[in-house]
Amino acid sequence: MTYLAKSPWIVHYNGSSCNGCDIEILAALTPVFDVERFGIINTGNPKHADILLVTGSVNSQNREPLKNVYDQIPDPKVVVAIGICATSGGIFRECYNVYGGTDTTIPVDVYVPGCAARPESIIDGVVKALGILEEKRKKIQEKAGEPLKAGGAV
Amino acid sequence: MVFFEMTKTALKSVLSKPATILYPFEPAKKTDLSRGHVVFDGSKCISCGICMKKCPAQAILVTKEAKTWQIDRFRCIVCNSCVDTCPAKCLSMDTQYTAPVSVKGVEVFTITYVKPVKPPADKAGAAGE
Amino acid sequence: MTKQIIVPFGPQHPVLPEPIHLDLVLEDERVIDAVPSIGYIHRGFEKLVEKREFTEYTYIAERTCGICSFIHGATYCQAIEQIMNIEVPERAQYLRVIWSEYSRLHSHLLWLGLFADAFGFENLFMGAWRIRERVLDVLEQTTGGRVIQGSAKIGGVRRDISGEKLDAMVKDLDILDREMKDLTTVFLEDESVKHRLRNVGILSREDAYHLGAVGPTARGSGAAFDLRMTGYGAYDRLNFQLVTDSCGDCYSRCLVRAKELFTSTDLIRQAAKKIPDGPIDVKVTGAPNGEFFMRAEQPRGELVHYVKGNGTKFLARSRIRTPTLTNIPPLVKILQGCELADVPVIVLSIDPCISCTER
Amino acid sequence: MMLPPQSITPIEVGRLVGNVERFRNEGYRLVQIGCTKVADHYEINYCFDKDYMFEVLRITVTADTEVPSITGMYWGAFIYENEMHDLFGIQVKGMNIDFKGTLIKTRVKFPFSQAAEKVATPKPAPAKAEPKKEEAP
Repeated sequence: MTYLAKSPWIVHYNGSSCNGCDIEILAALTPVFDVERFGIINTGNPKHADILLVTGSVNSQNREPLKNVYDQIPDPKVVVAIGICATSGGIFRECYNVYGGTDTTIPVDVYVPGCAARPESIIDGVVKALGILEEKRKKIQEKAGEPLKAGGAV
Repeated sequence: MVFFEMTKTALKSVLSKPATILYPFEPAKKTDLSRGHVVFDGSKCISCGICMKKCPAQAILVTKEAKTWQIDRFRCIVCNSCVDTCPAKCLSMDTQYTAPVSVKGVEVFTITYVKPVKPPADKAGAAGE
Repeated sequence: MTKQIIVPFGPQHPVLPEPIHLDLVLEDERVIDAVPSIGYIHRGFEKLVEKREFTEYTYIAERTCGICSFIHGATYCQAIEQIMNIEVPERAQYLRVIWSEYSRLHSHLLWLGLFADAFGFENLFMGAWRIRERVLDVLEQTTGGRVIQGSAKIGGVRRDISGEKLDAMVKDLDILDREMKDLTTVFLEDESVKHRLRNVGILSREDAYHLGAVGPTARGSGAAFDLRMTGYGAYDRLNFQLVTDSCGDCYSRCLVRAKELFTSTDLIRQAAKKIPDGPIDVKVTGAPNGEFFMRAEQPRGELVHYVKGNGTKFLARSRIRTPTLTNIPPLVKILQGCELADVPVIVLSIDPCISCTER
Repeated sequence: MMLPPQSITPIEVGRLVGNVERFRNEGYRLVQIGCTKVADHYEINYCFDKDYMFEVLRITVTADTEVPSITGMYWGAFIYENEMHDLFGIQVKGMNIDFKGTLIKTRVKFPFSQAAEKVATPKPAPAKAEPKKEEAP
């Protein structure tokens, strides 16, 4: 069954998360939720990815690595902040080592709330991100002056 | 024996229902107790502010003067603490989780509760905490 | 002499579920030394006790780790209860055992899956995680949360399980047992899996004990201790056998965890049978004044919650010593002398939970 | 069920190594080393266990006291001693693996030995963002 015209690949970055959201992302990949039926593959390499999933808040140690991963993803790219910690710093917001949500470091396109975010919620967020990804792709193509091709290579 | 085992597994997989839930085309798994999001009933709130004090994530802000109750869904950890401690039972937990969004914001609700003239004693006590 | 090179491993590595960084000193393909560096997930929330009342800190203690959330919450609550001399109702203690054991099932199944993934057995990974959903369903039906249960509370528990639900859960355990039997058979008897795990990453009993290994890492080396044996909560009224193995390699650690799954289901059955009726919590008034080291058995081993109260609503100190932190020195010892290709499997064999470790 | 109360043995810094050696010889295992700041001094707890017998040694030190390392007896203690140094600024002498303050890198140096106000990130104003939607119940 195909649900989408494209197969978006995701890369997952674990900020300072408690593992709750991470294992829910993994759970979304496994049989019961199985996002691979959308053609979504969790890749370890940011250069292969379209969507960056971030879990956990940003702290002083992982700020640079996060920026680094973000910079390596080719345009167009979408960032999805998963869970309360990634959206706003959450319950750990006031800790001395925490800067806050993902948006303090890199631009975020979709916020998925929940503590921990449910797999369904994560699927919703990724589906929403796909719409944004498509818009961004169109913008880039228009800028480059290329004629729009439906379903063309990203 | 190995072959027999394998056939058994294969048959089981063919005959059983797929494990996958075809979300979003099928409804999400949910139970009666699932913690989704906090629902506020403005007609019962006595503006005591206990939910604000007991919120470990400081997601709730109650302003007595402006008569508003606001919640930041992007701070709320859905722990049920406010629902448990609310003396007026104006908060409840809904099983539907908050949908993902592109722009963060807070939700503001108006408190419409009017203090009844009679009996005033016990309500005032609860609000004073 | 062969030239030594240093290979950085992690923090963001495709085979690692979590950021841990190791500097591996190599001579050809052999690891001579490993230097861990942690702190990628350090949040410093132990410091939050100064800003949150001790009752609300329960929610933070629960979020130490998303895998064994309930046990963290319950252990913190027990520490406070010990200081404040609160007698927790019987029913609540049994409920805590039930949820703790479900958490253990959930954690061990998760680990078996990840471990299978680390040695490249994708099918087994998916199988383990499919079974795990069964456990998560029960946790959600009874507590309201899939991974963060949030049902521990100082003085008891926040939710009750009805009699019918308990019966249904026990019935469900039979199916779970059967599925887990099929799954663990592959782990323990498949030739290729054995080939990959036998004699890899050997930790002797002596080393395990004195380097501070805990939980399955220690029990896989024959060091038989399990904090559940001290009988905290309702564990003193339940019967169970320690699972140990003497080889101390990756296979032994896998075996211990695989067999513990059945200990857990057995404990749940016993608890469901013996659970008395009654209240599930007591009212807590006042503030803790004193200190206590509460030790409990987490899926990964011994967990210590040290709580020091000063008579106010805000605690003076909370220290969480998680099992992975103390399992790091044994890990470093195991890695010395292994082959580079075995590093992912060995790292996973101690079941690292980095977010616990760094708090 | 109430667990038995725990005994904590306060000892002098100078007698630490000797005491730890005794535990090691008796076959105890090291459970943890933890530090607590109390007013202007630090309490360091060394916990040991043997057959579920739990023993705690406590030394009380000031910020500039050098604490001897026990890694000679318990090789694995380096992780706690480095952590103690990174979070509290306690100087530990003679560790087998000395990370020199790089085990846990924090934004604030020695966060746990500072007063709460200094460490605190500025408290964000409680949700003052523009109201997104107005809902009357």
